[in-house]
Amino acid sequence: MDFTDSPEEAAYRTKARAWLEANAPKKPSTASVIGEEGALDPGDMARAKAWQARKAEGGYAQITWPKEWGGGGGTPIESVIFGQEEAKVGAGGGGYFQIGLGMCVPTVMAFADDATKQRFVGPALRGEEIWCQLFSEPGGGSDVAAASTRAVRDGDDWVINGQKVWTSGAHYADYGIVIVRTNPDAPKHKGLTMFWIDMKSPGIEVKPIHQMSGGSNFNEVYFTDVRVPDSQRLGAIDDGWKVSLVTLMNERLAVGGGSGLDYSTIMKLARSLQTATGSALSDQAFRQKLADWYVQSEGLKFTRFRTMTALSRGQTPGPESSIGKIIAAGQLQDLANSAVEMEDQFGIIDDPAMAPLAAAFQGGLLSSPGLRIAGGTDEILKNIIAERVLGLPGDIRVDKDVPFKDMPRGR
Amino acid sequence: MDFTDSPEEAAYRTKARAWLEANAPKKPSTASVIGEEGALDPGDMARAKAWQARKAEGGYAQITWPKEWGGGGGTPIESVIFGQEEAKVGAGGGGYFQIGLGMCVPTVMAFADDATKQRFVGPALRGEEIWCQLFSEPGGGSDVAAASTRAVRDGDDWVINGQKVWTSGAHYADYGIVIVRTNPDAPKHKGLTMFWIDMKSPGIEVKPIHQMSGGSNFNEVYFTDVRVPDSQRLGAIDDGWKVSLVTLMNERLAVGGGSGLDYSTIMKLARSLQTATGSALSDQAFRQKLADWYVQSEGLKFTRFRTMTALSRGQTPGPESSIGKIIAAGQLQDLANSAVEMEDQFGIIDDPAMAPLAAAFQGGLLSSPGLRIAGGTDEILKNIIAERVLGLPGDIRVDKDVPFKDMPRGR
Amino acid sequence: MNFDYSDDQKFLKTEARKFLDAACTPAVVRGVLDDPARSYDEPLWRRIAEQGWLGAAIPEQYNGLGLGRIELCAIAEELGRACAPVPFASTVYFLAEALMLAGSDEQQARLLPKIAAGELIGAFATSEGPGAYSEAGIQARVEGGKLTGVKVPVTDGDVADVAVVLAKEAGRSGLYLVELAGGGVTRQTLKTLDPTRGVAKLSFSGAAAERLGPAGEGAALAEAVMDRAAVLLAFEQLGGAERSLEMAKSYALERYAFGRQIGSYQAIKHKLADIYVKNELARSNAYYGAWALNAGAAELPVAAAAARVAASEAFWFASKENIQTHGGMGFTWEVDAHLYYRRSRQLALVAGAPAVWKERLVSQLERRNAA
Amino acid sequence: MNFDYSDDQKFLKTEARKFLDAACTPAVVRGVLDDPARSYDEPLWRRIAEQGWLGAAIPEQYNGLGLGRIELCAIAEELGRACAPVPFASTVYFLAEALMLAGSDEQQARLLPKIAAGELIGAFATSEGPGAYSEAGIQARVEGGKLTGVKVPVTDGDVADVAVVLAKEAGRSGLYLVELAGGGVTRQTLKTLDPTRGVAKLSFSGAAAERLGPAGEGAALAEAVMDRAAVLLAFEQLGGAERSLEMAKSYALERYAFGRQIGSYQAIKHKLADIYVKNELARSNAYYGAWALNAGAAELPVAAAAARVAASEAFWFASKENIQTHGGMGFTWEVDAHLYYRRSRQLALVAGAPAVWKERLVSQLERRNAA
Repeated sequence: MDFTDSPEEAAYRTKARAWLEANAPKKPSTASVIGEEGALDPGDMARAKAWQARKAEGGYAQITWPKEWGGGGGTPIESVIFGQEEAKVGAGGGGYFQIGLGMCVPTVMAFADDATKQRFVGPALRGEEIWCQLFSEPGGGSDVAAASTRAVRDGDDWVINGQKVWTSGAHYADYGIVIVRTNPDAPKHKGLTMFWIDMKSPGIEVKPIHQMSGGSNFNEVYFTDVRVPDSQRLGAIDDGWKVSLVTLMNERLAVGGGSGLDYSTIMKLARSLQTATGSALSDQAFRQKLADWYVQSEGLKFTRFRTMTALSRGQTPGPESSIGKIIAAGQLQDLANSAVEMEDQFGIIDDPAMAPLAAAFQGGLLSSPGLRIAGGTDEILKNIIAERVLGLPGDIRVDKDVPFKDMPRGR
Repeated sequence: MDFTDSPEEAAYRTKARAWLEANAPKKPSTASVIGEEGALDPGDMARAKAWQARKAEGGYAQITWPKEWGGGGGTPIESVIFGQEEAKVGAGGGGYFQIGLGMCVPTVMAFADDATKQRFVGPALRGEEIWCQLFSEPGGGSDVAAASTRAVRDGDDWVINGQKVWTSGAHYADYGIVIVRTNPDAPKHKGLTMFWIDMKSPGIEVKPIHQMSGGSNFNEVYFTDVRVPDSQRLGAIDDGWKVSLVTLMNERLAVGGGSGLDYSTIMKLARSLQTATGSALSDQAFRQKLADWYVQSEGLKFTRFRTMTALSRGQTPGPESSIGKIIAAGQLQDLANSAVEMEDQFGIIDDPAMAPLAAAFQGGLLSSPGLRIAGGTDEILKNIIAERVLGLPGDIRVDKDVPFKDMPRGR
Repeated sequence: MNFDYSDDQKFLKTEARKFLDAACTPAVVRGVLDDPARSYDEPLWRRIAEQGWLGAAIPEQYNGLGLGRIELCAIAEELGRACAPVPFASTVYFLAEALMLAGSDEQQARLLPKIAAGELIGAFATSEGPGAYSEAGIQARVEGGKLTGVKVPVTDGDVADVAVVLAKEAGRSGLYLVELAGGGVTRQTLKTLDPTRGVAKLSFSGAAAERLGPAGEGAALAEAVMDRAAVLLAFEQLGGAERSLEMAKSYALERYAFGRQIGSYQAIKHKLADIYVKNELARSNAYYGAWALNAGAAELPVAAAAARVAASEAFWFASKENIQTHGGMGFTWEVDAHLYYRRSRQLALVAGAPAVWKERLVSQLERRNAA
Repeated sequence: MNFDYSDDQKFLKTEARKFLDAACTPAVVRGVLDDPARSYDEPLWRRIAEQGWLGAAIPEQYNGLGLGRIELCAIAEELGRACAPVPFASTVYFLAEALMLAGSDEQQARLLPKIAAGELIGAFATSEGPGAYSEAGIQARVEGGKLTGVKVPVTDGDVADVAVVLAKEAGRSGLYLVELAGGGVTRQTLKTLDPTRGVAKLSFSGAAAERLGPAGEGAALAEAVMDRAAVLLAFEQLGGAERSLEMAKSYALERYAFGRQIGSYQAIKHKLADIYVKNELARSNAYYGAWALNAGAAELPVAAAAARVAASEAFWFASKENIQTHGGMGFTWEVDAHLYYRRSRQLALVAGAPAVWKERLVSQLERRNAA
């Protein structure tokens, strides 16, 4: 039991590091995590695209993709290793392409005709075109199959009306894949169809969502009589649910994680705060909590190492990796609030110029509720663990066989 | 907002106190809480019965019952006040009669013919005869309507076969009420019938349940070809579920509670333990927890005061009183374990002669899991709060309309 | 046993709710939230003054209504429920209570009527930087009736007319009344977690300061004022916690997932039951605090600490789990859930964080136990 | 990346499980539980010795198998899973590790082969009363090679042949080897929360004591031994925690309420998911501890503390919620759930309670941070 690379891994790491040192951008994009792109300067995307193109040349854009599609023809662990080394040099920029290359394009590759694949895979890989994924809807949330955005056949076209929500990147994406309701008379899972669309099509309107944390990392996307030729259909009519499962299956293994705030950050804060009895770090109640946070953070780190070990041994890691977000999100909220309360009355101040650590904890307090929800709520993730890992029964379903139009949906 | 009696309440309290001072037993029974009777000496029940008879004479046996049935014709708050004063003089003995007078006899009074009522109500009230309630079954647990103990008609009799469980007092009870399955072809709630039975009937066997805490406060009761005349039926055939609701509705309002272990007990322990930095009471981590326990205990106490206020104003308190057990049980487990861990290595010692506070915390550690289960698990109680207090939907039921015999029951 | 609001108090409470439902709509709260230039809603403040609430607990001789503290608690509960963006706590729970606790007849006669009339906004200034303040650490100094030093943060310090300031004179702590419009005072409005309430940094350079209460007892007086405020704040927290539960409940009933109301899933049912339990414990502890405050009982320090600890925990839990129950919508600016999340932090911090109050509670228990 | 058991280690683990499934059935555990006269199962102990497990980490020159500590961790995990009623930890994690850490060649040559052969049971004696021990508080004294004092509780002290005792000589602490069969030793068997393990009070009146390791470093050595033991105990806790989850899971699948498996209710599903998450965190921290122990890394004190804290929390939670999942049945003597509840307390206390380890963890982090 150790942390060393296998000979092959070590060799690959050396090769990757050398290439990165030779090619990594001097002034990189700062959007490395999805959702972060919102607030960045205009030049950022250009930098990210340039770096993506460079990686494509080097065969590092999609390491696990087959060579004939411009991929690296490599293994998952090689992809992880490159990611680690890329993070070290801080090349960044991945955020723009994550969803397109991780979910949308693989779906196109699996269901589109050759001409379409030839047209889109290369540009996406080289970062020339950005894709977004249009699944969630206001009435749906975690229930993707509840999509009610309608597509009605009109000659060789389909006419789409409705609304999608929580779409990241919609404001800069060139293309997207969208799941729509083509047969409301069928049960919810049996009346959906998937299309790829040009985000510049007439009738598409993108509105940013204003978050309680201040930022806007997601969008609402409105469809008004948007015409899509049937040739842009992915998979069979009314078979979109199966297609969407492929999309979600391709969801990229999250070995990253963390908000930057952890036990060491709050330890720094405590050391800087003087109480009647010395530094706040000497408070025994705080020290006990600090130990718990340390054990959680390190436990997650080493859990990721175990996942990588599985990859390194050619195994496929299971959904156990979903414990990461449950712990990280809850801990961020708890830790940020503990820090704010440790500052006592002063904790209310949210001005980076004045609050300790540039108000990082106040920021964490306001963003953590989103982390507990985005990409699956705590409750959904616990269901996933209970059902897929522990093999407990699924929740009782009342929506399987009802015609979609008759399914209770609330307002 | 204060804690004072109304003039009427004060007058009643004075009267009750005077009567208690004149009549309370010198050597009382020690079984004041249900379930405690198990381990007591043989003379204890005699003392409890004598005291119960004395209370019946004074009209204090069942204060809220009408006078014609030997009750006190009083109000719920008067019953609470008498209970408080009785507790002060430590008269005890209530445990033996709680279930009979609180649940069984009221059911008899509601559904039996006059002769039966005349026969049983008085002796039960005077403590001459003790009743038990035979509802729970091994396959059932909190699901009383899942009772599968069979009763088959045979002439004027019914023949009962099956098993009941978690029956407190079955080993000393004279009579009981039992709910049995008379129609397995009907849905579960529609095939049950209620009877009263003589616990000395041939074919009834009582076995104590050995608990992990060492004690045996409950019993298994086996029925083998037990004959019960149809005249002992309470309510209509196959209408037992409705009857049982009346029984459970009569469940006595729990204004008592607590295991004797609370913040003050663990405070005493902490004061007695010396650490490298002084007494354990000076540990800041412990002090923060202590404040939480205090706030919980006092919160519960004052919640009971609010319940009594409602009674005192002639209102009926709702199921919100069920928060008491959720908090108390969880706190006992947490507090006992914190105390045991505070004793460090020594905490493993469970010998009253050696462990601090006569091993009270070790005892609490072993009994608390039962408290979290008995009388409704934490999970059941949260459902009750969610549904009856907050008005959220009930869980989806798959067992309502299926014939009982076809209902999946596991092993 | 009479451990609840009386019928009259319930009537007052119901009327207060009706008034605030109309006068303090979410739109009013958001008016302050979305406008950095505003730190409270003046029209609402005026109307609240017209209701006589500012003088509810002020004796009639000073033009107050001369009601008890329980009535004030009932009003506080409704203000918390409405997330009211007004300097009510600073003016009534802190300044007015400080005056009634320690003010001379002259000071009371001068200031209490103005408070009752809504002509005067107050503030209470103890903190000088990050971390809980301690008497030893206080840097603000008074010499010859002139105050020098910095207080930060001061809730409503940007709009207050008079602040009660904890400072030291000849090495001993005292409370001082300072007219903020007077010379030697500069105010800097601060960005905070709860933009619906105003907060400032106050810098004093020789501002006129008039002592409130005996010399050398400033820290003790400040604690006594905080005990009173803690009870009243607990009722605001309780109101906010119950409103958060109601929001979560109604969303759980109207929102569907997988063809069912999300409120039919045990994960949501039990979450809401947990909120309910914490809220009930908070209410019971708050009632005890109200009794102790109203009766001027010796138990006040313990009762106030217990009320504050329970209410802070309940509101924090209810407000964050209300957002969680709303899912993605709960994280948006448009949904009101975050207003209560923010307010729960403001109320938990304004009189000192829960950990400080837990420590105060336990040391009180030790004292009681020793006695 | 190679952060998991190797294939060989997995094979050893599988074999160990097969062996214990047959040799350490619940009946065997209950044989000790229900008989106050027995504090371990001798036949099982002999068979474990025959497996060579007692010498797994003991060098071959002392008749051990000379395997690494990772292999010992794998065995520990299976022993914890089986709730084995044997003095394995006292003999292997404490005595053998103490000897390998601080013993002279002669001491190692004399005792390690006996341990490997199963001819010698060990014990480790630090505590003298309620509360965590401190070097300053140690009362046990050694003069002229004679030990006087009381140690309580001492796990397996009632059956051990040799105890490692923390005592003071000329005012400085040291570790001492004491033959318990020798004169000047009286043992009193104690009633404990976990009757499947033996615990005694040892009273020494001039018992022969031989120093283990340098003089004056007793407390430091004791901590170093505890660090090693903590990692191995963490694997026993992990095994128990995972067994508790399996029990809860299979009951949730076979038990029906209201016509459904109770495992179909989210209250149970999410409870078990919570157990799973804690267990995974415990496993990851335990692996890091195993690496540090096996590599003799400087990170051991931090890694050991983290492993112990995570594993203690996981086993406590899993064992108590396993009972809860079983409902009334879980509270009965007949169901095995309480065996793991009891063992979770025994393992969490035997090397000092979690709070002590959290403090050790944080002071290590401070030191690392200062360095």
